[in-house]
Amino acid sequence: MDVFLQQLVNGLSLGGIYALIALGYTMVYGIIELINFAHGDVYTLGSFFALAVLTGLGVSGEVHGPALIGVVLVTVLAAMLCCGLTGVLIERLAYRRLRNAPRLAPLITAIGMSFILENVMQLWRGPSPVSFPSVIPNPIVHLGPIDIGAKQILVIVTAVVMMFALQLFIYRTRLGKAMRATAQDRDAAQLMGIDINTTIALTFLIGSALAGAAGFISGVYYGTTWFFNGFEAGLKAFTAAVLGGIGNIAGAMLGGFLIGLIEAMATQYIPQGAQWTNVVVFSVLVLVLIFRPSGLLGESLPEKV
Amino acid sequence: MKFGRERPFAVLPFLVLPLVPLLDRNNSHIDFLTNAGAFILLALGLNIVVGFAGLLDLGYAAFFAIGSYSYAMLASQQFGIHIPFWVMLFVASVIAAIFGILLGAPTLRLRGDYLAIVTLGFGEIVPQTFLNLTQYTNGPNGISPLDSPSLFGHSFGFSATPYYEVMLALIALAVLLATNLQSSRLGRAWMAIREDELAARHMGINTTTAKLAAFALGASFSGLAGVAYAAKLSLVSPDQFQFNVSVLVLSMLVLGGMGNIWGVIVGSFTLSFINGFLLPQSTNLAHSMHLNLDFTNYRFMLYGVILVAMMLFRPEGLIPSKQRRAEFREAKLDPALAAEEQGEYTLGPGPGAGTGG
Amino acid sequence: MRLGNAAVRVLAGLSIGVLAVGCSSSSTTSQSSSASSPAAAGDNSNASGGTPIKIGIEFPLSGGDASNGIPSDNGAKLAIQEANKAGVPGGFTFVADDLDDAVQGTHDPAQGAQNTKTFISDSAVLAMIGPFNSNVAKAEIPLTNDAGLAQISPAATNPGLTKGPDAKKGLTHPDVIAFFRVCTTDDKQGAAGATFAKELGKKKAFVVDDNETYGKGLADVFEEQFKAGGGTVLGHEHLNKGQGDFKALLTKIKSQGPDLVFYGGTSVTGGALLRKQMGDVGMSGVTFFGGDGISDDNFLTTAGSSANGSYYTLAAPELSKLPSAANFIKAYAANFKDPIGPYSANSYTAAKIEIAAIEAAIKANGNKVPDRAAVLKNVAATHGFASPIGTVGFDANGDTTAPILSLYKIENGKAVFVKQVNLST
Amino acid sequence: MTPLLRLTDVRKTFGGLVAVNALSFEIEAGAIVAMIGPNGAGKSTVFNLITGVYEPTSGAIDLDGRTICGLKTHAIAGLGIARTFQNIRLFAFMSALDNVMTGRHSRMRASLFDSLLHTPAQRGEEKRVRERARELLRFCGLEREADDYARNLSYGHQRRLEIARALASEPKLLLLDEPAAGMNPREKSDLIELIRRIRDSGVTVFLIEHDMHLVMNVSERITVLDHGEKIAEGLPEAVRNDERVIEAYLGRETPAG
Repeated sequence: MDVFLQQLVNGLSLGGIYALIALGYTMVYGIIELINFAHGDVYTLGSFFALAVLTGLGVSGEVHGPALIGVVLVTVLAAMLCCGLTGVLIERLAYRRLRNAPRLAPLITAIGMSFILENVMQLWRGPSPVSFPSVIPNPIVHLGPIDIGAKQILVIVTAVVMMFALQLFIYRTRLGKAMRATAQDRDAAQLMGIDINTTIALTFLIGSALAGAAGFISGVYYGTTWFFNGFEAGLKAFTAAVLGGIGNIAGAMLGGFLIGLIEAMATQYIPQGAQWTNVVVFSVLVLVLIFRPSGLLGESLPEKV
Repeated sequence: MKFGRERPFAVLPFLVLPLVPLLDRNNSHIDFLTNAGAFILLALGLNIVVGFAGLLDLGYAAFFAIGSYSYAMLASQQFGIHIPFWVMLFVASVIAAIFGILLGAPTLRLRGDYLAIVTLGFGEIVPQTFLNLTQYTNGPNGISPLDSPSLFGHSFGFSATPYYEVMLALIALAVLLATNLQSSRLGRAWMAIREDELAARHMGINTTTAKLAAFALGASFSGLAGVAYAAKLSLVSPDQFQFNVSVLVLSMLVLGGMGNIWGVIVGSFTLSFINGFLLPQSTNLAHSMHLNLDFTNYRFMLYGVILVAMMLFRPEGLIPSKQRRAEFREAKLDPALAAEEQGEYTLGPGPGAGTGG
Repeated sequence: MRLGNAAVRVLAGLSIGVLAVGCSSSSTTSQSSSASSPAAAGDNSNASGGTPIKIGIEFPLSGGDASNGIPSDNGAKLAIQEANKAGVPGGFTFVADDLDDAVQGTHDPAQGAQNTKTFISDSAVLAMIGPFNSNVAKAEIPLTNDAGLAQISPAATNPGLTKGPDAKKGLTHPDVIAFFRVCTTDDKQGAAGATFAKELGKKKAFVVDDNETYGKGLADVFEEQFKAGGGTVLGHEHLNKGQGDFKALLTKIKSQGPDLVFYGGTSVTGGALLRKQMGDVGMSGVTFFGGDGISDDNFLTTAGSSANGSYYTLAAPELSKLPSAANFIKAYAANFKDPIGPYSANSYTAAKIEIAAIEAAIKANGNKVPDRAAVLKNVAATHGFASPIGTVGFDANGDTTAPILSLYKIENGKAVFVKQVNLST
Repeated sequence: MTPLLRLTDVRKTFGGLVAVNALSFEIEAGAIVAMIGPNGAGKSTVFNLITGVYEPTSGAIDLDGRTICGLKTHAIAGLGIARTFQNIRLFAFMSALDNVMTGRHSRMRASLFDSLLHTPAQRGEEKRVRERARELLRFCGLEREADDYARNLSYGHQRRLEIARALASEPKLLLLDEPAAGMNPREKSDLIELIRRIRDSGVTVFLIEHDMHLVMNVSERITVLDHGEKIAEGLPEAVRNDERVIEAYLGRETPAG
């Protein structure tokens, strides 16, 4: 039982990272029905941006006291901004022209962008994992039989907070309403005076900024980053988004946590489970798509026939 | 497609190319051409799925793996089974086709981009499973050596030439079959599905069966390529079949022109040439000039740039099929069509493409 | 029109393209190939003004694995430079022909096999050095065996390459082996690891590997030997490629209460992160033990302070403790910017052995280019060969007769030499 | 005698919305029958129910006395029901000839292996189908457009091509969904003549149309639908004077004429 609870914590903190990435996936899919394949790589890019900022600030280890808040804020905001702009740039360069092209054309460019980003990062920071300063102290909290690191709590809390913030943004602000309108019916939204290009760019800005935040958090959490991280993390985050119901903000978070839990539990309870986690996760993806393509939280977008 | 008149021209390369080993005695060149041939075979197979039927398959390397592993398990010391190479060509293509159907049957009703992701997932599962099932596959070590094919009692050995000739023959077969398919009842059905799935159903086309056929045939080509490639290399290992192989083959299609058999061949050869020849040679040149440049490191950048640039500027490929060019060009220019294009997710144009309004 | 014109254009293009490939490629290699065809070499051998004899070198030279490949490549090149400086019998010149087996930053068996075939088809290549990695060697051994091309690996440590029931399966010439190595094999390394672990007083080990040829082979031997020595192995898990979060796995391991975690694999494939995260799940007190795969900087930088207290074995002697290596270390530093690697000296030694074998064969052939068989025979007969890594020779399987292993402990972010054993029998 | 098509108490709901309710009618073989009704009356839904795009929520649809409820669209097409679409759905980037040949799909026998190997049987069939397709193009007045992409045809020609494509399957019943929409008077009179020739060739025609002139001119029986329910049925003359029909139309806008 103790082990189960501990794995619950492990799964949730792993899932928190997926959830943060999945939020961006689901937003973009929700609005232009594009699987932004490069999103996972924007997440990795976020960790590299954050690393560059930390290096610039001269941070190489843990930071304490008020300086910690300053360092974290500066780094996160810088990573979010850089990633957000990268996302907007990607949309502008690779997707916008294809908005009316045959459905899968932008998916193919998305895969292309993913490869380009990966290669750029490889050329930038080399092909091996790069170590990342731990920045945030990681005292272990003992909750009965379970150990929770401060960073694990940070990951989980960030994912939940971001989810609620995003929900509020989308349902409570004018820009959010514009996004929803665009998602529902692009032409009608345009007729109502919504600037479609700006709205879609905004979606990419926010989604990619979230990936940037996730990149920083994962760098701090794992103490390392690697140019190829985004491929698998992105794929799993997409699985999470599909599991939760793509286009659904809460679903993305739920899906992220579930995928994290599935991985942790598969590791624990399948004999020699560690080597099967990917197979299990991708099997879940296949099964969900076959049996419940609309995902757990159903579908939030009207079917466009 | 009226192919009859052009057939003599289509036959020409298959008369000339077998003579290449006589002209170029360098084994590594022939070896390179043989590998390029394996990818042409893969590209021709994927073209059936993506180009003809308009289904995006991102896990195509899985079928390549299944073909290769079939040969490795049934024609080596691994289990002491030694089925002849020629029989295995057939057996492995059938096995691959069966897996194609197993994967396709439950997933083909999914929307196109979901299908792409399911196939991607499958592409991740298959090599990982081959890696994990150590007791059957030797896990990371892979299976090696594999039986060398033989013809009339002569073993192929390590010279690339016989593999090259076999590869040419397989490509010729694949081109013939693909051309036949294109101008047949099934080929028209695929085209119709790509253009307007609902209307296709009203023509009495069982879209599920037709798509399954595309999946199975595409997979079987890949199985053939897998056997030939594994036999030539005398080795399979799970890391030969990663996602980037699927993307590489897709890039070949996008570069050459989806749906056009000759375009696909040219696209495939071009990329293999760049990959296997141009980049390493440029790197060698750079090294000989004491420049610390490794062009092979830019390989994946190249795939990426091809995918993006082609889709943006020449989506029909370098050598397009006439139909595909029209689809991409005119569909993009027609705002009325764009508005209608909401519900369908194939690689073809959306419903009612261009005819409404 | 239809397909017609397009098809014709394509075909024309294709055939021209292929011809162009044929022509251009034959022209690019014409300098070397004219010299390399056996007839030409035979004719020129008397007037041999620096006729090149090639030694094929095959390592991962790009990407993440380059940090392994390049120092080894340099070692071999150093030996070749020295040989040319000293003068080759018959007036020949040795040429290092090095090829890269890394694809996208990682060693690749298919690429290795390809490179090997390139060497085999170039008759100027009389011997080959490499590869670095065992799975690459696995793909290459049948090829060099068939061609009778002597191949010495400085670092491929998987025992199954030369020993065991599968080693000779499917070789064209199972009786005339062509693959040799100057490194100590993982069965010795794994066994030494198990012995060292016991000496450290460890009784309950949990084994993890990266599911690659090297790592899994090492881990399997460790498990077997540790058990044979009376220890308990609580479990054996394999990592997924590209995985970064090992907390779930470590929680599972922790729940079984091991006093040692043995890791078979490299730092990059998970070793460094595994060690780092042991601290996160409250396992920093458990000893982490690995093979030479974690003997690199990446382990130290990625695992950071958590790396301290880890042990690893190296399937090579500690050079600084070997008087015979002093000159080599000096010469290396004088010639190359890249830092010396754990297998640089092995690679240097491999090249030395091949050079000696070729030179002897040249002399035996009346100062003409010898054939590969003569070179192979000389390599196989190597014994008592003085080298920076001590006196080496090959046994009947092609393995070194002087398997030397060293043990290191990481203290204060640095690898500290602990002890060395020679397992020669 | 069994009617060719019989709908019995058919009901179709989408969520809470009732699209078609308690609809029953019969079509005799060899007839030209029309269905009219204001916009949104559920006419196209009826076509979609007959062709298996939707399954009825309740009720029965029989073709030649055998139920076709629950069959897939392609199977229903195979049984002899062909249709055209309200917003033309041609295979835009296939030639007119290929469109018609595709329409022939369900009457062709070539198997996967025939298609792969181009067996003599397959080649013979292709040849016959191609000839038949050319005949049909001629029948619909499109012989000169055979090699053009469908999308490059004029609007009227596209409408006719849809008909040719539908006829290629040798249907018993042809469903025409607003075949005259967007046509000029000249094209309309040609269409009337074409519909009659189709019926004379032995195909039963069932059409949805807004153009009252065309409907009254060509149809032998008319069914009127409003709010998913049948409000009148009978000969054109009777329907024209039916009070409920007039009310249904006048209550809203007058149908385009």
